[in-house]
Amino acid sequence: MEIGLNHYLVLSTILFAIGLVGVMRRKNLLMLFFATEILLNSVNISFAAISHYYGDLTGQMFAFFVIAIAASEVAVGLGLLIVWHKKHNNIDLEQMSTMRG
Amino acid sequence: MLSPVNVSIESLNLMTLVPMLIPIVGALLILVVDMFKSEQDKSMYVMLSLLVLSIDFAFLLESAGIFEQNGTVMGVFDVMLIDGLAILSQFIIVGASILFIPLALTKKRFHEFAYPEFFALFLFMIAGFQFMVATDNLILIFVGLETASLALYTLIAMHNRNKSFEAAVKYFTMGALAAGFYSFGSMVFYALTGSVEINQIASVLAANNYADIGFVLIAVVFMLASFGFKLSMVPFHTWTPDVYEGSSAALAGYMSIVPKIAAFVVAMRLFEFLIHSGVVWLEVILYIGVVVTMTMANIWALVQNDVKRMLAYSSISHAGFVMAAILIGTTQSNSALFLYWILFSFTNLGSFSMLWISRQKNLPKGQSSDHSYDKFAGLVKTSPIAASIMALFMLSLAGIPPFALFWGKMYMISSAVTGGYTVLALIMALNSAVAGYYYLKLIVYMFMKEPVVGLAGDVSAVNATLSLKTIIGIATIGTIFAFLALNQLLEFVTVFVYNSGY
Amino acid sequence: MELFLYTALFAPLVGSLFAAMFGARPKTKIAGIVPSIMLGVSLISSTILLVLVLTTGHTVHVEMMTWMATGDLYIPFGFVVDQVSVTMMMVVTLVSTVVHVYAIGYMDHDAGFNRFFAWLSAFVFSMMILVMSDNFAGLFIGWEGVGLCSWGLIGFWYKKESATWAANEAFIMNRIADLGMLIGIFLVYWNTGTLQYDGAFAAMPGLDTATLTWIGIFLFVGAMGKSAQFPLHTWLADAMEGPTPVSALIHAATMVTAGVYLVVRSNELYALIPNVGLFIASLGAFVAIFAATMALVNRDIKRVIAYSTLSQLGYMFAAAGLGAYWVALFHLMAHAFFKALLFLGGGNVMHAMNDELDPFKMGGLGKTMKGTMILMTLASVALAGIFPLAGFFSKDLILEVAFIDHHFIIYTVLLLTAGLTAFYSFRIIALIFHGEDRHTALGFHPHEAYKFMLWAMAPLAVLAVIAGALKGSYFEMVTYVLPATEYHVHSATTYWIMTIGTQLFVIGAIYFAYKKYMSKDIKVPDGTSKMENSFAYKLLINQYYIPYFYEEYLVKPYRELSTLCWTHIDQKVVDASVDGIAKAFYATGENTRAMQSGNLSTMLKWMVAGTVALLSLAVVFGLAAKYSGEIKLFLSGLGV
Amino acid sequence: MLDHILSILVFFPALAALLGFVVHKDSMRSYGVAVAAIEFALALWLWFAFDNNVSGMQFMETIALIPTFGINYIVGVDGISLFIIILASFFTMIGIASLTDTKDVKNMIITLLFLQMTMVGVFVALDAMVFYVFWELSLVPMLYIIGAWGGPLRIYASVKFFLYTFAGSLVMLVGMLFMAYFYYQATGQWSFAILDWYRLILPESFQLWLFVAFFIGFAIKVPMFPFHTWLPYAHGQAPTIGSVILAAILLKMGTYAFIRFSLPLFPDASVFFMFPIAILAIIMIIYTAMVAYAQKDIKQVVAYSSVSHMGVIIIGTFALNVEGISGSIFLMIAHGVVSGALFLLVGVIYDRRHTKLMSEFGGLASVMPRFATIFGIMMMASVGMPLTINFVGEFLSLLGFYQQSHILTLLAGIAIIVGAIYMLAAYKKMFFGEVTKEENKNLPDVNKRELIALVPLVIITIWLGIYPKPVLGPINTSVEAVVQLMHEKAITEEAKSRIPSLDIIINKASAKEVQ
Amino acid sequence: MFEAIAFYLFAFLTIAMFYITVTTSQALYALTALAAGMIFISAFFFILGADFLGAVQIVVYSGAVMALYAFGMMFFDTTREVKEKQGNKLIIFGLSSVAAVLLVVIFATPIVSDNITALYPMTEGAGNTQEVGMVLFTKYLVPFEIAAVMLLVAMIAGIVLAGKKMDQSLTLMEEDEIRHMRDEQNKKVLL
Repeated sequence: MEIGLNHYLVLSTILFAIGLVGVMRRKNLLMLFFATEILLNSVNISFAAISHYYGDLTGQMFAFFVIAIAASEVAVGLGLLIVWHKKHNNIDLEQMSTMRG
Repeated sequence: MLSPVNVSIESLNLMTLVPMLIPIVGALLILVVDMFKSEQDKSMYVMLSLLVLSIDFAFLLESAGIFEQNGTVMGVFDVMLIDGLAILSQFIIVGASILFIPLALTKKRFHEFAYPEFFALFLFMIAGFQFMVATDNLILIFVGLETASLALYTLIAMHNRNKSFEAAVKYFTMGALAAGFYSFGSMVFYALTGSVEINQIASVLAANNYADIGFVLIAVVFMLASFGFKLSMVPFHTWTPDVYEGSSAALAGYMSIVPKIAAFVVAMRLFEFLIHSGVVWLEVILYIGVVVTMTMANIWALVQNDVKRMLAYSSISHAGFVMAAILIGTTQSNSALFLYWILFSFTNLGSFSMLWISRQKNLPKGQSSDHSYDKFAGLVKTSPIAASIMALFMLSLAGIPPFALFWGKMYMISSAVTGGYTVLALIMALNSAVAGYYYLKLIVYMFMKEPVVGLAGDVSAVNATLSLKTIIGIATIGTIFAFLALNQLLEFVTVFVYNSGY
Repeated sequence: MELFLYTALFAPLVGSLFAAMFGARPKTKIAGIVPSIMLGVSLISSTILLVLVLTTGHTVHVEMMTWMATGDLYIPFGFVVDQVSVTMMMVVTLVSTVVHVYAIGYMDHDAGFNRFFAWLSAFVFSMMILVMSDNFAGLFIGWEGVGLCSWGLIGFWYKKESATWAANEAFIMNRIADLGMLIGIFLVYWNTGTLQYDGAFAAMPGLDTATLTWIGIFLFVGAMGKSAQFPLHTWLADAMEGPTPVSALIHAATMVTAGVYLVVRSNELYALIPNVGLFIASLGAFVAIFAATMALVNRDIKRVIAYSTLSQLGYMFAAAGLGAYWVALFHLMAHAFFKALLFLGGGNVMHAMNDELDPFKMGGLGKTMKGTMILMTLASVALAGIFPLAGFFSKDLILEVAFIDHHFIIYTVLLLTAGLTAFYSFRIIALIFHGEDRHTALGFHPHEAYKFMLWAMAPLAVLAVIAGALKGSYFEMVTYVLPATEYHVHSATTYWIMTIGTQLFVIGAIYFAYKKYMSKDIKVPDGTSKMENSFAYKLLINQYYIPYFYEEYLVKPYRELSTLCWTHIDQKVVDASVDGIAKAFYATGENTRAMQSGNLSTMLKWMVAGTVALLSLAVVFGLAAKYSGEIKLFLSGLGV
Repeated sequence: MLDHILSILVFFPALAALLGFVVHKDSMRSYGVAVAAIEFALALWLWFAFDNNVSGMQFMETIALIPTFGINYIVGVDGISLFIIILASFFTMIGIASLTDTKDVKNMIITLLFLQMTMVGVFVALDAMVFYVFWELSLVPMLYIIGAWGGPLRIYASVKFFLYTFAGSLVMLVGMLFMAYFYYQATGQWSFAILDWYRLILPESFQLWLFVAFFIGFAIKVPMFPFHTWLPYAHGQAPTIGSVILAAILLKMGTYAFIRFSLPLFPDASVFFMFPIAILAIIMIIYTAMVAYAQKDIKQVVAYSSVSHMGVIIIGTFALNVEGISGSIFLMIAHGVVSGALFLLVGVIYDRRHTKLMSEFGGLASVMPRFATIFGIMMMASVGMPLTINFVGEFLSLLGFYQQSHILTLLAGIAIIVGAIYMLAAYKKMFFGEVTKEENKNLPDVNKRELIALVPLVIITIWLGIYPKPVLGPINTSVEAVVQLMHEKAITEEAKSRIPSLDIIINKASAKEVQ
Repeated sequence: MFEAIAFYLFAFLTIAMFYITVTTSQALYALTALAAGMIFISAFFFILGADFLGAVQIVVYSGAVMALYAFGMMFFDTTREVKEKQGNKLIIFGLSSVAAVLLVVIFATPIVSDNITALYPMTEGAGNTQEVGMVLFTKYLVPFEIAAVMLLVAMIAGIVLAGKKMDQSLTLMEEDEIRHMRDEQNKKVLL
């Protein structure tokens, strides 16, 4: 039972799908952000795997930058949430539909 | 063991980095200035930013000159790619930024401009966009995109009122999802070709004769989704109206131009080789996407009650219109894209600035939103010049000749005709007619209705200062007299696009 | 000679414009006198031209200026005075001079006096153009011009609904015919390359019969309208709403004969297409009796005279259709005199009776209006064709023509009509002037017209009496241009039997009329008598239900269809479809804007949904591409 | 100066309009009249300097605009456009002169002057893109005029007017771009110059498509059935001056464009579509005449009558021979004069009573005799009475088309009947009968200012009806050139035979002279 | 064999963890599960020989990001059960499972890897960290620096957004209010 690239890709895809579920399902913004982390992480697995199987470092580079990006996003996202929370005392996205149409 | 790397400084072409470094240095300078003496007046920062951007613009002219002589330049381990597209789009990015930044000098005080960080973030954002367009490396594109986006989210939120937070959060969340899509798409490309550089991807795919078309398509799908988000293609557009409404009018105008041109350039780099390689699927999908985006956005714009939201939908529609250039993929169409966008930036920035100078702090009774149509009712009675200028921008957006945008539309439709997309050309043309309705609606309000009783007098220039008026003046002149500069512009753009191989 | 030509032509225009200057002002005598004088001038000029033509046989042909010239088309304002047109000019100027003078008196009390003369002189001018033009286009100018003036004059009393209605009816019906005329002109132009009479007629023998037939038919359609031939005849009776001098001039003497003039003028054409000629003749004969029957029972003096005019026009067409153009023209001339006289007399009566037109309400007017009675009787005798008055020479000649050409049916019809003519003419004479005085009881106090009006009528009376005597010289003159067919019954016996028989028949009819309508039992009919309830009477009094038919089946449907076109088609189909497109767009917007619910979760779902949709398409396409070979095989297996 | 007279004609009003912003409100009308009079004088000078014997373009000017893409500012005038230009300047002049007290009169006059620029621009443009620029730009002032000074439904009407024509002309724009692309393919050069395009012979199938594209743009402008429904609203709601200019000049753009573009560019397609278009035109003539008859509003009657008459113009245009085309151009001018005058007349009565419903009137002939007379003259001109200006045009148009089809001409000729029906009915309702309404009893007759506007129109109506030669001559010269061009360019047998060659005509003419 | 067992084990664990993350209604559980999932993912990195990446993953995610989130959770007080209104679950799961199935179907087929040349091949004998460093500071020097800028941007953004100055909105205040506020502040400074 050799574990090939496809195994990792499929795993990555499943995780990505779970992330999508989270993105669509979560109404609590904090937990929604968790789901976006899952999305990025799932891709990282693939990058690492491809990098491994092709013997090429670019994939790891990409994963590395993805991690950096994910971290930055967390900072900004949390900043936004804090501002919102200060004004509204909740982080429920259902409360967030003053603009529509 | 790893062998040591020998690189000569000359081969790095560090000059290619200069246009991006200038804003970064400028931003750091602003931060440093603030560190030494805080609570300075915003005008100082505005002028500082303006200076930095002007220097940037000058360097762009320099690199344009180099491009004309030497053609495309790669730099810094071939990560940087300074070709015609990069230069043209940087011109638009920096140019529009120069036009935008004086809009901070409003008469009324708004929260974001009280921060020196606002200007620093703004300059960082410009640098991010510049990196995004000046490379064909998916990693750098991603990093540049995120740098710019994160800054932009913050700029929106810094307006500091409920709607702007809401806008920022929405934009941010969807942006995060789009970032997920982008990385997934890149991953598939990487899996397919072992490379994250677009030209490398293209050559590997061509060498493989597109054997894994299924994989290619999946990569394209995720890329489409991600750039569809940036370019607000239907159905990835849903953030646009809300974000535009939530942010300040000036920033909304800016957002309708600069992030999109950056995304267009990347989309051009990424999708056109696929279309040219005969990926029919992409052609079909883009065709549908262009038509649906144009049409649906127009239709939604029809039913808006707020001018800014209307303009938001209208810029979605314009983006869809311009997306056709990527579908057509000829030199003419790509030139048309830049031409269109240059002309569009004048007009659209002008019209958003008109909203900006009429921005009140508190809504009077009977006015449902910041820029509801009612607010502009009978404007010609109270302020004929403001009404005329606004009408001018609307006519230009609608594509009435001889105002700026008409020429862009004309050239774009012509490129569709020339490229063999006659039906598309017709759809594009007729969409302009549908769009005519909502632009007219504002004109109707301004010129043909009586002022709404109860709204407080003339609000057309409550927020006006000399610098805002200057920007509007520039936009007006640009809109009216575009046709005089058109020949040179067209030649310039065509040469740059053609010499970049598009 | 050109000077006389232009004088004859433009003098009425000068008079018209002069009167028009006073158009909006209160009545001025001068506005009536100057046009009358100008017409006198025109009459004199015409006479001089007549003399010239008569003596030298020369014709005057001038081209005033270019009218329309484009491409191959060249239409000048050209005028010709030849034997035919000079006859018409004489008739027109003479009758109109008389009518003008008469009208000064007749319109004395009318507020629109000045306007009346402006219109009336304008009419004469148009008529002069019509008869003098040397090309079809010029003819058409006059043709439309007289139509316009007729419209203005019928509707002269514009406050009366019936008058304006009649004016419009006349105009529109004439327009229908004018279309035919126009098409005829087009045909002439495209086939002969010119609209000049000489050129066109010269080219016609070279054309094929079918084309010529079409030309003949379309030109005749034009003539039918102006001359009120069936089925375009209804306007003429309604046109009697206009002032009586108008009826005398336009609807008896001149305009209505324009159709006959056209046929006569185009004799070279109609000579080539005898079948059309026969049709014209038959229609003429039919109209003659058709109109005469309607005249039998009508209770409106002017209408009776109008039907009589119609009937006589039928005679003229019968003659013209049979190729006896000079006869037709001769009858036209003679008829103009006595019919105008009759109308003017009728006008006197009307005046006397305060515009009452029902002869049953008159009776015994002869006592107070002797002059009028004499003139009208004279005219009626002439109309009836009693020797030696004008009608005898002209009308009996037509009967002879029909007989000689062996068109016995036409002959019989025309003969019968002659009897009817005599009957209805004297029916009204008897009812008006003779018998019991029925008017006093109704509160009328009739008086004779102004003297000068009677004197003005005198020349007509004289001509009505003596016109027949001019037959010889007239024949000589017009046969310069018209086919000089002399009509002589081969055997003298037959001729005498015919002539005397006809005379007796006519006299019998007159006698019968007198007998029936001079009796003391005549009462104002109240719709109870047996005769009035008979089918025949109803048919006739309702003009064979033709106006009813037009109203019910043409006018009303047109009006309804118009309204339908507007309210249903234009608004509900054409416009609604345009608006519908706009509304569809708008409604799509309204219905789908819910997509933008403002809810972040929904937005995210849209993004994912979009991606999934693209994915599915990609997979479908990918699979299709991968298995394209198999799919093709499968499809070919299915026979696609 | 004569070298640039066309540019002066185009941009002088615009410049004057810009300066007009400075002029004080109360003096604005005088300023407007003065400017329009100067413009009119310039137009007359143009006529004076115009060489009647030249069939081609005169006073041409060329300025490079976007040479890279073949767009240049090229203007010129020939017999076809000359008189419409004069008419445009004339109507602007009398329009401003007859302007009654209006609110925001300053804005109105400035708008009118801008409108004049676009109108003149359309007719002098010899570059398709310049033509398009003015064509579209003319919508804007008109939109404003209708929308700001119109009746209760003005916004609906103005927006409909704008969008409808805008949509149509966008299709036309695609056609133009296609045409330029063909030129590019044929010569390797981009060009939008009409005269360049004339030299292009297109395959028939392309002609058909391009013809349709242009047709949609023009047909909506004309407006042809079934694209006409914007017109009654526009007219019905527009202020008098708006209707006058709209009817007199703006509608002519469509028919003018047919002659300038469709015929010479696509001779075979013109022949191919001749009958379908003629049938549309006939429907337009009869159907709209019927609709006009059903109207209750006098202005709507005149509006629909415009549509009906435009049908005759179309018929004449698609006669494709010299007589028909000359006739249709003449009829454009004639219809401009007559319908312009009729709208002015309606405006006169509207100013007095503020209603246009015919049922509100009746018996006006006795109250306002002068008004009734002028109305009567114009009505008769409208129904095509000979010796009025309209007749010449209608006669020639129908005469021309008769060569192509007899039956259709007969049907088209119904125009003269149905035209009489609605016009006379309307006239009867308005002017005849007793004065029934108390308000109508003391209406003042036309005053001096109105007479200043109306009398010249009456004079022109009759003068050109009697002596059309000064106008018809130059038209004829240019039309002959167009027809000859079409004949030479035609590629199908049918087209060659349908479009007469001018050589034959010349031969005939010389033969005539020999005789 | 070891690799296979490890793969399946960690695959199961990550899927389970992430599944808990997106489904649980306890924010604390979700956070914990996410953190655990992250660590399991780093296990894949180690399996795949990307040691440096694995380390970064643990440090950045489980260290920095999780700390941030934990802080956020405390701030937002979401440690108790989170009530979320759920709309149409069918759409969510439908869309995700369709996406997943489609992708899995495609990814189950092997990729044609002809013509693929490793641009930055792994060097025998060099540690992963060394390799990464080599590439990162040559080829990806620019992105690396930009990432630094990005982090700076994120930092500024975080500071600005969470800062105290955001509490009072100049955008919403009238001019005189702002002036008043400024005066108050100046007074405080003077005092």
